[in-house]
Amino acid sequence: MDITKDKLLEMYRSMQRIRHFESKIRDLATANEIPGFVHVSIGEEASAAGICAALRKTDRITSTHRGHGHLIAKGGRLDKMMAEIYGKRGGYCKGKGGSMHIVDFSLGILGANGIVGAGLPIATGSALAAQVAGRDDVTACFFGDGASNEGTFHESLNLASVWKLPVIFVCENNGFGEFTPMRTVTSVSDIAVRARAHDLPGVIVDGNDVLEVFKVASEAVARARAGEGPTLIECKTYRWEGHVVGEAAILGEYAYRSKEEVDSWKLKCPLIRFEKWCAENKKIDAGELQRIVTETEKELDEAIAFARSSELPAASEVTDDVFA
Amino acid sequence: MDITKDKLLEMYRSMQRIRHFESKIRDLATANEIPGFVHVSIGEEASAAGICAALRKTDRITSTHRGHGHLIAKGGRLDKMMAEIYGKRGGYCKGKGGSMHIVDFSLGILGANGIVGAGLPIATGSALAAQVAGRDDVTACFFGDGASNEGTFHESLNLASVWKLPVIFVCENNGFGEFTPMRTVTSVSDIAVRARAHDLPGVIVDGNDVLEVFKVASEAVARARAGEGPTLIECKTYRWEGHVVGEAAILGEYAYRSKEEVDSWKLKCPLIRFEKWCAENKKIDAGELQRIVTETEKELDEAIAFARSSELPAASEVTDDVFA
Amino acid sequence: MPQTNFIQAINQALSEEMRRDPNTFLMGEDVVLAAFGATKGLIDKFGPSRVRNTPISEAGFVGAAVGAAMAGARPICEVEFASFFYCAFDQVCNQAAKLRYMSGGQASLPITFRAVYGAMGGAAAQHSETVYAQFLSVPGLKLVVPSSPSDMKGLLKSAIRDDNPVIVFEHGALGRLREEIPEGDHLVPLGKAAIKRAGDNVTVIAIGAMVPKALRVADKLVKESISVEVIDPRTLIPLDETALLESVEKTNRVVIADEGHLRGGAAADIAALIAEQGFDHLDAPIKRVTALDVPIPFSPPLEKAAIPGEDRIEAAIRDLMGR
Amino acid sequence: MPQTNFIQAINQALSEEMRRDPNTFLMGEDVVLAAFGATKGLIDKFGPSRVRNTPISEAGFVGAAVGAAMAGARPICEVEFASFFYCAFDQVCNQAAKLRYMSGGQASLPITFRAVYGAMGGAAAQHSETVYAQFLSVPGLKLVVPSSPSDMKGLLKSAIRDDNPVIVFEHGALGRLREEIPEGDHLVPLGKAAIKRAGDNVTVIAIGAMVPKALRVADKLVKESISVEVIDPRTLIPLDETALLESVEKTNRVVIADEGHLRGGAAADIAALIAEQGFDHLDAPIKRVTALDVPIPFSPPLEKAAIPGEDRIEAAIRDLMGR
Ligand SMILES: Cc1ncc(C[n+]2csc(CCOP(=O)(O)OP(=O)(O)O)c2C)c(N)n1
Ligand SMILES: Cc1ncc(C[n+]2csc(CCOP(=O)(O)OP(=O)(O)O)c2C)c(N)n1
Ligand SMILES: [Mg+2]
Ligand SMILES: [Mg+2]
Repeated sequence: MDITKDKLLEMYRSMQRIRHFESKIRDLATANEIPGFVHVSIGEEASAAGICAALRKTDRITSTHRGHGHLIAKGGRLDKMMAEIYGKRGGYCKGKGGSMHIVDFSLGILGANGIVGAGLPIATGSALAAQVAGRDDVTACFFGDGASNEGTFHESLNLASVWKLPVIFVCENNGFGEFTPMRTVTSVSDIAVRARAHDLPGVIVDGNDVLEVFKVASEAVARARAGEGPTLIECKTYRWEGHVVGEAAILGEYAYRSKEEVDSWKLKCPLIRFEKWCAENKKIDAGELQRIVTETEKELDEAIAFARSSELPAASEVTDDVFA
Repeated sequence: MDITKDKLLEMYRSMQRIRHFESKIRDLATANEIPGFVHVSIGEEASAAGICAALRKTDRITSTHRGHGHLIAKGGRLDKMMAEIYGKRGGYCKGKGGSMHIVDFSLGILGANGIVGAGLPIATGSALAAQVAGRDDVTACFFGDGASNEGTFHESLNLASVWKLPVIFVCENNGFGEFTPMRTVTSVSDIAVRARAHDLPGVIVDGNDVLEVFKVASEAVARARAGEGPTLIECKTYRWEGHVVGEAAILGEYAYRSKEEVDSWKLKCPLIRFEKWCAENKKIDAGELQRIVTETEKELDEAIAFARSSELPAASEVTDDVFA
Repeated sequence: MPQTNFIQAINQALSEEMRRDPNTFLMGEDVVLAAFGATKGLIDKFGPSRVRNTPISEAGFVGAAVGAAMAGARPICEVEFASFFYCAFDQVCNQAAKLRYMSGGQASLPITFRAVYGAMGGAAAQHSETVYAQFLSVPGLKLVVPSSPSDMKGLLKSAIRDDNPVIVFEHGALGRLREEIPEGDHLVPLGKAAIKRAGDNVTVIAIGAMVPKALRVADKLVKESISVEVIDPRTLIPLDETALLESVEKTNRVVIADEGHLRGGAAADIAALIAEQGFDHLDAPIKRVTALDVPIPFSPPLEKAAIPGEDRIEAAIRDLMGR
Repeated sequence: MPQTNFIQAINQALSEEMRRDPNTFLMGEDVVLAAFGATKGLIDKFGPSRVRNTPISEAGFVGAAVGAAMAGARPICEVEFASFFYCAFDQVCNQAAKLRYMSGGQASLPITFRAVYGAMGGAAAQHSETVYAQFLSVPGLKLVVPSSPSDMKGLLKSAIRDDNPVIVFEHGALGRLREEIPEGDHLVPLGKAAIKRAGDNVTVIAIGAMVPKALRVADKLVKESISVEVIDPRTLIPLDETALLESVEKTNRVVIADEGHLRGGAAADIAALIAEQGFDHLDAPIKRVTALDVPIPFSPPLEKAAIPGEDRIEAAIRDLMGR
């Protein structure tokens, strides 16, 4: 599969936007400038970027509590995301949702979700709507290894398989659900194996290799769009940061995994890997990549400025938006 | 594996007791002598009898809406079951439970259950209690093909596998959930395949062959008792009657399956098959089997007499038994 | 005009609305063959893409209805017995009800849920729940509990056209009740109570299956010159507070009759409203006639004792009237 | 005596009761490392068989707690945030609550569930639910909502010893409240309300996190010679009806303060009780101070507007006193 230069640049930009955004969010939350629970996805950028690069604008995604990356990769605006996470009126949800509930319908972002496993039936239903209406839009559904132990995971895969729905189930397997290592609570070591329980293809991919993710995703999307049904893609990856920003203050550093383990994954950074690949294969020169970084820094600065200057919602707005 | 004559007789008696009981229940419900929804298991006797024959008294079972057979095979008393189904005070649950909720704690019968898929976590927990207490009791969990599409099925298998709990999951695959053919709502044709999603053995057995069921169950029970974890056993079988007694009056006869299909399964009657095997292998002579039939008829007559003569509960009893 | 029963009323509403709006589709367990009859024949009219039997996976398919609504469809989702909502509570309470608000109003979730509730004769505890009380405290849902075929048809049609998640409850023992239904596009708006019988001495606010019971009691007591007003909220959310309070203002006495439980039930919810906003009009305590606080038992005499009968409505009225 | 906070109180109760009864064991998501701190160190005391991290499978492990209880164990089952009960509603409402009754009293289900509830500062709608209202109408459950560390310890210990399914709710924003806890085997019985402050003019029935708020308001108003009685039911099921009604009999005015929603909430449940049984003692409408009927929003000023604050308790009292 030959990936166009535009696609490569798009994926790199996605990864940089995620990395920059998440790093900033971590710092802001640590400094208590942001309320609530914040989960960041540093180290997992390639799966979000690779999957979303295989989608078009009318395709849809569902996401999780750790959702910023997916939303950004699907085209989410950093300024409105940042403002939402600040709880400001200028945010995507007018401050009503926050980090775990960002939605952008115009981009097919059906939402982050605070409930583990809740996105799977929603994604399945989104694909069902496309099928009933006779449209060929595809829905990609992000979730974690932990979520694959929820019943909704299996109920969704079964339904999607029986009805041949155009949905891609993307398991970002980072080896942990909160502070619990996957191997202590999950009966299998590869989530992809579970696809067989529902007669759909299950593919394992190096989740830190954006090119591989993109290739596998493109095939799954083509299959789905052609009416051939769902695919389960397992992206093996790792989160560099804690489950939730601030956890080390409660649990201590390295309470449930070793420094060595974390460091070994930092060596597999998906961004550096991509940069190296570009250099080795002479695909994109370093200057062009650097320009993306610069642009992203600027975008992020503007997003923060936007968020800070946006107003907090007025108390009177609390009763708006319950019913249509 | 050599099966003792006592075991053979025990299994045959179980099957006869089930067949007689269920046939009578069907007739009584058709005649409106019994209130509520009644589901009978005629044609499926071998799985109940074969599995329970591999259990001992301190082992436990969970069952379903179609539970009479499992309860009988685990030693349930026909008189108290019948009285319960009549809604009488002399019934197992003093009339509070009815057909779908019969329980006998003294026999390790943790209950029929009106909620599809609800027995699986309960059985898993029962096995967990044994493990925590350091006892080697095993729990067998009956459920249908339809139930295997509930999330609780997978959540239970995963939990039992991870913790190596002493539980046997018994899927009685009769090809239908209510009036819906399994193949239209289930992504796989063998439920046993789903065991692989949770790294436990999945075995398919001819559910109308009580000897095969017993053998497979005995192995699974031995494994469980030895601390080696759960097994999923899929018994391929068929229900001769409708999903619920009285359905033909609403839907018409053969609304969702053909007469030919039903008849073909009647030829595979588990009782006749066992009788033939006894004759062919000269294991038990026909007279001895016939004596069991006669005894069962008498037991059933007495059960009905008991149920009929038992009193209805008084209105004042309605508030008893909510709290311990 | 022909007499129509509940089941037929539902079937008409579904059929008319599915014809009217091609974005609608129906899904649920056994909707094709229609265990309760309400969806019978829809498969022939609308085909297998728009009439779908689901696996027994309530969380999965209820959640799929939510996703389908977010993606522009207008699902009608049947959950057989209302007790099975328990298997999909997250999808209803934490997803369907909240996604619009959490999105700052971006999402609209036009979903109609249908389910059978209530004690229907030996269905026992796990199939006889009056589940709506547990949705009352979930902002974002609308709750509809019709008491007659005509209301059922008109309310169900309104529910399907509504852009919010609406749950329409059907009492399992009312299936045979018959009445004439107005011809044409018969719509009953959500949020309008109905005075099912006017009266002066006591207001009985009756929900669902309690309405016919209350009417029979009113019929009986009128002979003793006790004039009972029977008012049916029809939808619990939105609730026609004005109509209920006006009735109490007129009669100064109120009985609330509901098949749900006493603790935490819909009767408590309405009683609290009146105790707060109608207090000055009350001449007597607010009486509730509800199920006893026990799981609904199987045996017929126990079931009868557990759920509220006409005798208890009558006793409550007499008590308030001092007669 | 040392000051103890909520988290420590829970930890003490768990530790004491697990030591006392070898049939107890603890399970839930991340109970080993203890995200909220309450279960910290129990793994070292009781080992991995009795302190178990579960998969993220609420229906599965809550149902397993039910099965374990049926098989003779005494599980303590943690559900992190009370909103996650929605993923296991069938196991709680249709199984745990009903199995004893349906079995005619054969089964006994000694399970203690623990969960964090309430608005705790930007946790947003899906993590801030006051779920207990939805269990009120489920006969067979006991519901405990402690408002202080000492009550938490004593009630949790009683819950663990109780032979029924009991849910103990812990407000997510009360973690830092501290007080002295009596030494020794400190037990608080289920079903006894506590008069947290005696008064004559108005009764404030306050639940959970509303108790400290009500006490602060009472402190303030006493300076204006408004004497407020603050009473905490402590357990919603069983409910100490006598204590609540006696207080109303004394003061003739009542405000019910609860962080749950107005419609269908615990405040409605208690208001209905008083409107029925305490009506003759009432001089004024029953006031409820509750969350607004919206999903709990994320942004701090919105969250603050949604949940009931001291200002609203004070306003309700002043309103009743005509001041
Ligand atoms: C139903 C439910 N249960 C538990 C939680 C608490 N919780 C939030 S994130 C999380 C871990 C999820 O693990 P995984 O799915 O692997 O995603 P990751 O955090 O690793 O990205 C848990 C248990 C929740 N939000 N929802
Ligand atoms: C949670 C739930 N959903 C739906 C039902 C209604 N229902 C009762 S039995 C049944 C079919 C079950 O099929 P299966 O598990 O294959 O068992 P079988 O009836 O074939 O023995 C259904 C859908 C129920 N009781 N509980
Ligand atoms: Mg993970
Ligand atoms: Mg079946």
